[in-house]
Amino acid sequence: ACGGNGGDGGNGGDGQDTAGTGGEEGGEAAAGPFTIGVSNGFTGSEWRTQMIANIEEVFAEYEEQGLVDELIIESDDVDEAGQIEQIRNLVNQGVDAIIINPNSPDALNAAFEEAAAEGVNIYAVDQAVTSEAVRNIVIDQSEWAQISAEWLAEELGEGAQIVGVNGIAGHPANEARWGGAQEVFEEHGIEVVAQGNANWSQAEGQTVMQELLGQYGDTIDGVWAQDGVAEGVLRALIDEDRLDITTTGEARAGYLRLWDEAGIDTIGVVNPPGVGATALRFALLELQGESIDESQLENGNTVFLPLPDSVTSSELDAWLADVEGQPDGYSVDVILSEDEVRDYLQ
Amino acid sequence: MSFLEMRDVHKRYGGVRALNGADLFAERGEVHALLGANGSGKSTMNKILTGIAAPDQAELRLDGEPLRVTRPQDAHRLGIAAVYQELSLIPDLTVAANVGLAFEATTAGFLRPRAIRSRAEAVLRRFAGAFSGDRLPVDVPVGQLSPGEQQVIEICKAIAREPRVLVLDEATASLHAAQVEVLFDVVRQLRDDGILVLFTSHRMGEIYALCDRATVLRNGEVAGAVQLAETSEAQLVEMMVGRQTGVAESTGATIPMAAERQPVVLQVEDVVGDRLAGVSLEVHAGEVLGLGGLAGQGQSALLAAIFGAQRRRSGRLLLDGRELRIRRPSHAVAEGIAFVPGNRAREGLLPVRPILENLTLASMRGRAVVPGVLSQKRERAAADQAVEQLRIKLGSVNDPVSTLSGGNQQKVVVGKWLLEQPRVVLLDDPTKGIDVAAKDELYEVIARLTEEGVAVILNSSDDEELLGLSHRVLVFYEGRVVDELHRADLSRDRLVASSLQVVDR
Amino acid sequence: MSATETRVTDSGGRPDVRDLLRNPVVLAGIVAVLLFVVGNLLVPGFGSYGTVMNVLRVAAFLGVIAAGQTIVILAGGEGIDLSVGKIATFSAIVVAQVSGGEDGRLLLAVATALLFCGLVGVVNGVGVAYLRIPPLVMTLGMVAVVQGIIRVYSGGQPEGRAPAALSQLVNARTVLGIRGSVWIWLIIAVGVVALLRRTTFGRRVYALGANRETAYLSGINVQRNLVLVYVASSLFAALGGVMLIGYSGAASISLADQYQLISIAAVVIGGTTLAGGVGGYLGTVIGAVVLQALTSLLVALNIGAAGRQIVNGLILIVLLSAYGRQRRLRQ
Amino acid sequence: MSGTQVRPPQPDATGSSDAGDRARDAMAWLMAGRLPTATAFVLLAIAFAINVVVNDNFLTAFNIRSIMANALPLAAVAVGQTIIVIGRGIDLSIGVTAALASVVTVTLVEPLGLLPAMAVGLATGAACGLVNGVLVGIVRLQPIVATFATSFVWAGLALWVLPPAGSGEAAPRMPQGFTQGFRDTTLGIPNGAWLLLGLVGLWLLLKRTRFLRHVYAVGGDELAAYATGVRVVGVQVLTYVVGGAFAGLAAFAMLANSGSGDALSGGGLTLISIAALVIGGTRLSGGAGGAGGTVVGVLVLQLLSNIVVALRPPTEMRQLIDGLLVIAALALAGLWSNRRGGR
Ligand SMILES: Nc1ncnc2c1ncn2[C@@H]1O[C@H](COP(=O)(O)OP(=O)(O)OP(=O)(O)O)[C@@H](O)[C@H]1O
Ligand SMILES: Nc1ncnc2c1ncn2[C@@H]1O[C@H](COP(=O)(O)OP(=O)(O)OP(=O)(O)O)[C@@H](O)[C@H]1O
Ligand SMILES: [Mg+2]
Ligand SMILES: [Mg+2]
Repeated sequence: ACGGNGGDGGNGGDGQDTAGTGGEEGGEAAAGPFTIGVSNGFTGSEWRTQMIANIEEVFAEYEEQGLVDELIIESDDVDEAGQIEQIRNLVNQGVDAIIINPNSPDALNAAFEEAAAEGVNIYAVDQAVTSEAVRNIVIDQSEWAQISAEWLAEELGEGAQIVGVNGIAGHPANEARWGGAQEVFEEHGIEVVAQGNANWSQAEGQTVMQELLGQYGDTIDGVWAQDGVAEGVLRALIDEDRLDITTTGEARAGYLRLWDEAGIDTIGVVNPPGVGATALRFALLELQGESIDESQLENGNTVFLPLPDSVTSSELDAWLADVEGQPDGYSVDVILSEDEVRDYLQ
Repeated sequence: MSFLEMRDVHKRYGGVRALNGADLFAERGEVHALLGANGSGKSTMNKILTGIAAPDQAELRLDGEPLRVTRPQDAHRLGIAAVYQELSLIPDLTVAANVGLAFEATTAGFLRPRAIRSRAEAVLRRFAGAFSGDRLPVDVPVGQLSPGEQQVIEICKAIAREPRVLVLDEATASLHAAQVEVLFDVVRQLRDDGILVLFTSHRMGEIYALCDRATVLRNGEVAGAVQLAETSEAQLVEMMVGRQTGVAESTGATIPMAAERQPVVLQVEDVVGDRLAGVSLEVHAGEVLGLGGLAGQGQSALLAAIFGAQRRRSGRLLLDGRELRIRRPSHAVAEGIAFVPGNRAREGLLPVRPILENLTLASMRGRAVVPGVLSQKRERAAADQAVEQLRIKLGSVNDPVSTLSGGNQQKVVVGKWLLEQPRVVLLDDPTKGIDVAAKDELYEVIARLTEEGVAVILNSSDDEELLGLSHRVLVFYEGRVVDELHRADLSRDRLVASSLQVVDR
Repeated sequence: MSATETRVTDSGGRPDVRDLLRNPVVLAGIVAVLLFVVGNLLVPGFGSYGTVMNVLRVAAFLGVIAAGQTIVILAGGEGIDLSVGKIATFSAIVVAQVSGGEDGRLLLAVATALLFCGLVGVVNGVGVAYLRIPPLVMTLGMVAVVQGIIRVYSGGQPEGRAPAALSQLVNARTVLGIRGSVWIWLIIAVGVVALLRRTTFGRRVYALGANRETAYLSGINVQRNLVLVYVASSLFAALGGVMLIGYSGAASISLADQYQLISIAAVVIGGTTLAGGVGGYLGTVIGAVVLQALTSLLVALNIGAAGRQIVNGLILIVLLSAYGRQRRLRQ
Repeated sequence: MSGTQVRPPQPDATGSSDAGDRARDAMAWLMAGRLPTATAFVLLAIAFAINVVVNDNFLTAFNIRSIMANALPLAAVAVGQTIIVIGRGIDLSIGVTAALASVVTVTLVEPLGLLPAMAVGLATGAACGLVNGVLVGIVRLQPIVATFATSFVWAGLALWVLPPAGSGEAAPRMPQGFTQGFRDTTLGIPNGAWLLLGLVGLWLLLKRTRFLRHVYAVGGDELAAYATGVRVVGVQVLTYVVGGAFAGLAAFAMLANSGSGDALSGGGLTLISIAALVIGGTRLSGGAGGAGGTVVGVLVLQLLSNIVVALRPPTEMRQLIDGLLVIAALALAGLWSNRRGGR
């Protein structure tokens, strides 16, 4: 299975300035109750679990209003052949809209068009796709990465040396993030001496960091780590007694607690799993006849959601109180309210 | 200049010297025996001729031309076909497909099933008498035939290639007398057609019946090349083993008599199962009970059924009058029953494992220091004991058993049960492929077992052996016992007549 | 060493150098050393004591998980266990959730993990031995089942973490910088080698792998022993999972999934043949070190993603060609 | 003792024996690989019937088309895998081979045109197979690990050929007609179904070749086949080449489904293809089985997942149920077959 432990997200696609997509997926109002489908092609991450739980929660809200009747969730470890199958299954079950966390930016396009032709609205979350038949409701992964990269660069100052610990090599979100971060480092004169892929797994993050420490421990001043691996990276630093090396963090409960214990200074940029639930709000509003304001779209089909405030050392205590009682894998979360979503509509 | 010349053949396997400058000269239109004790290098010689084994050094000529075989296809192209000691059939393919394998009739790469089938049928027809049932099993997957029938198919496969040289390496080891006779008729015909047949067997009778000349190997070297008409059996054996023996007369002579007065150990009551149509018998302590009859009449099936290796649909087994519940071999082993199966490669050996582990497998439980924990010293001592008892020729007990010659492998299969101190021993063709001297050793072992009061049931495709060893012989036909012959009136003619008596009914 | 592993020539009992070089375990050992030496040339410092210790420390998890894999593969019949990674993950999650991070509940948690993983092994074994499902697909099916159990049990968000005592045990620095996980591995390795060579169970495992029919006809209860084999595999995977949670502190729902196929590679690189009946755990130990060293080297080499995959595959092929080869057809 | 004077036994020609023989032949015919396939068909019928009952949308045109379209990539990979498995091999890289072939094809469509690009894609699959075949047949590596190793190489090459988008340029796409044609129908039957039939036809053709006969022989007993004169090494190499070519066909089906390529796709097909062929009655130890059964096995898996979709179990139970169903299908498929190895 591809996909990763959490921070898999998407880039803004291919920069083609395709004008209005209008047509089939928006527009005409229909009477509820609606059936909603969810397609998720990777189950091996807590982030995905949280994303689905959020969708279920918001769905229940709408169910009470009598606006929706059924939520069909297709969630399994599949490649995109399998995800195409998920989409077809959902269409066949008669859904009105699909919320999908796609395994590929391009390879599902034909299936999307097939579904759109059957009158289904499609919303891609976390990872943007290139199909014009789809609305992407995502964060800008490059921007997400640049926030922590900026922080690290400022902490270390020009001329510092760092290593990067990333997710799955070749995964679009991974590439977008690392690309964004590298731009920042270049700008600030920070030298990246090596990068390793830890496949969005904390245990692998720990090993990779250990290996990098073995090779570059004497020269580096900092580590830029993605979410899903940052806790492992920090553990390795603690284990090797190298807390003098500055690292970026992640906004997850387990990390925040370790952060507190270690008493370090770092940053946790939020990548909210609530994006799925936010997309559900978009879906229902559009099903009821409203439509997205074209001028808000980037690349013709993408809504970039604002990034929530990052977790910083100064407000760590407040954040810790927030995630009290949550399991370690819990990500700091935001779901846009219906009013916030309306800002993107015409 | 001979038709086939193999000069100065050398072959080593790791530390073992299989052939050490052996020579072989044979002519067109003769049946030439290649003889020797187990492990003397006969099969290696054959394999070098057919391209399966690469010699370290050798000078080969066929029909005056230097013979270059680096793989089996070369041999086939040059008209050399072989029946190997270990079968080379593909169990899931049909008989026709097996017989035609690697020289199928095709058009543009596509098979011509009818041509392939008729070619196979033509060869099989020559062996019509060797199959049970009245139809030739052309379309049956080979794996479903009895071991003897498979052996015949193997021979058909070689003959179908219309070779100039036909190698038969212990091709009769699992054949019954009647099947052997069919084979011999065919071989004689081939010989008369000018084909050279290289014949290897440990059954002296067959050699004298079929062959003209013999080359005898000993420890990888030639011990002599003789005219059989001018050589006595004793002389031959002496050449093979390098010492004087009384092998020819000794078969069974040492088996103690008067066993029937001793108590009954095992009773079989009306056992019905696959190929068994209701068999009852009793074996006494110290008795060797032979199972006779034509090939494939259920003798092997009975042994397997007693041992729990084959399902019984009904019937009872009693040991010392106590009913046994044997549903699988482990139950039988727990009751002190031992079974030497008829197909050693498939059922008797752990080929890649050391000789030691093969020998101690069935009895290790009893030797454990603490339940489940083995002592290396005890295991080693047990293995050494079996090696000595059966005079197994080996380098080290830690070598894989697959590196032994066929006969020595067979001794390992038997040896593993001698460490178990059984009450009942079931033997299915136990001397298959064993040389004359070693056979004698095995007979002694059987004699010792009977002296100790063990009950033995023996199925053998070798009538001589059956006659020599058994106190009584039960004659089988179509899964039933149709006659019982006692030692006193046991003779070859009686046995044959009894086996065929159904014809008179 | 089992008998085949230490084959010496019969010419006097002294091991011949050439025979030694044909011994897969020795060869794997040489390759392991070479990997560090060559690595050190490419990336100065790669062969340092610290790096080697780090590799060993992490190789321990693979090594322990691959112990069960070794037993399954030795027992033959296309034996293979694709569920070890998932079972290790399951075990880690059970330890985290049952213990809730409290030292006092560590033993209970580990016992619970072993019990439930053992049950998964029973199901694998019954499927293979009694229902005659080929091991590859049986254990593949179990991957989905165990993943499903994990999702139901943890709700997709495992709670709790490793008790501090466990983390200390696994990560402890002892003499010469040797970590706790290495000691645990050493103890388990001695146990597994003894199990395979000095017990009736070990002998039966080899017998099953060498020729199941013969084993059956020699009085071995094939089906029952096969079930035991798969239970053993699950238990070692579970132990590996326990060690991993100690190492990484928090459980996540894909913690040990990566070991699914790599554990097989470790076994084969250690000279055990997939046909069964030949090989042993010592080879697997070295195989685990070799593979972990390779992973570390690839991180240290710092090449692009595509290049890294290609290099990884090519080096694996070279490693396998060195001694993972089967017998030639011609004798 | 040289006087063996036994007459050859006369086969008695009684009526009962004749009937017995016919029964034996019939049994032999069934056991010769046909019974397991028959079992797969029974499973297919059961799965079909359950679907009709529980799934209201089962017999809609859209669903039938979907099933065929979904099944095709897996079916093509599984047929290739079957041929390899019959020869006692296995290819753990076959899914990734399909991925590599698909990205090669899709990137070449623009510069070369559709048909030449497809030819190169097919050749890519075959070339991957050739490397696997050489490693297994000539270098004599154990198939599982050799192909596990090459799967990394193919994956790396796929990433190199088509790096993930993100750099702003448009990903290469297949022509519209290619994806559309896949969803159309001909004579009222979905083109996916026609292609599936074509796949079976291709197999039936192959099965009549001498090559495939030899694949069965090598899979049944490599040493025996060698001793009999079969060119074992050549057969092994060719098996993997053919398997790779089928992965190439699977790549086309993947492209038809998705419209564009993805370097990380396809890997998931490998292990499922093995489950499909086992359900279809092919023995993993080689020498028996056939791809006809495999295609049925693929459809069985497809219909099973359709059942689960229709029943809509709680999300967290989904994988558990999927896994148990697959195991149940594997067990049922084995119940009537004569799987060997192991008592
Ligand atoms: N593949 C092998 N590896 C190692 N040693 C072997 C191998 N094949 C044969 N040998 C050894 O070579 C010697 C000759 O064996 P060969 O099979 O030629 O004997 P043989 O005369 O055919 O004996 P038998 O009558 O028992 O069949 C034996 O000592 C045997 O152990
Ligand atoms: N035609 C057959 N179909 C199925 N099984 C068979 C067939 N022939 C033999 N067998 C099995 O093979 C074994 C040997 O059978 P049986 O006892 O009849 O042969 P046999 O007397 O030893 O003959 P042979 O000399 O040919 O070995 C038995 O276990 C039997 O079930
Ligand atoms: Mg021989
Ligand atoms: Mg017999």
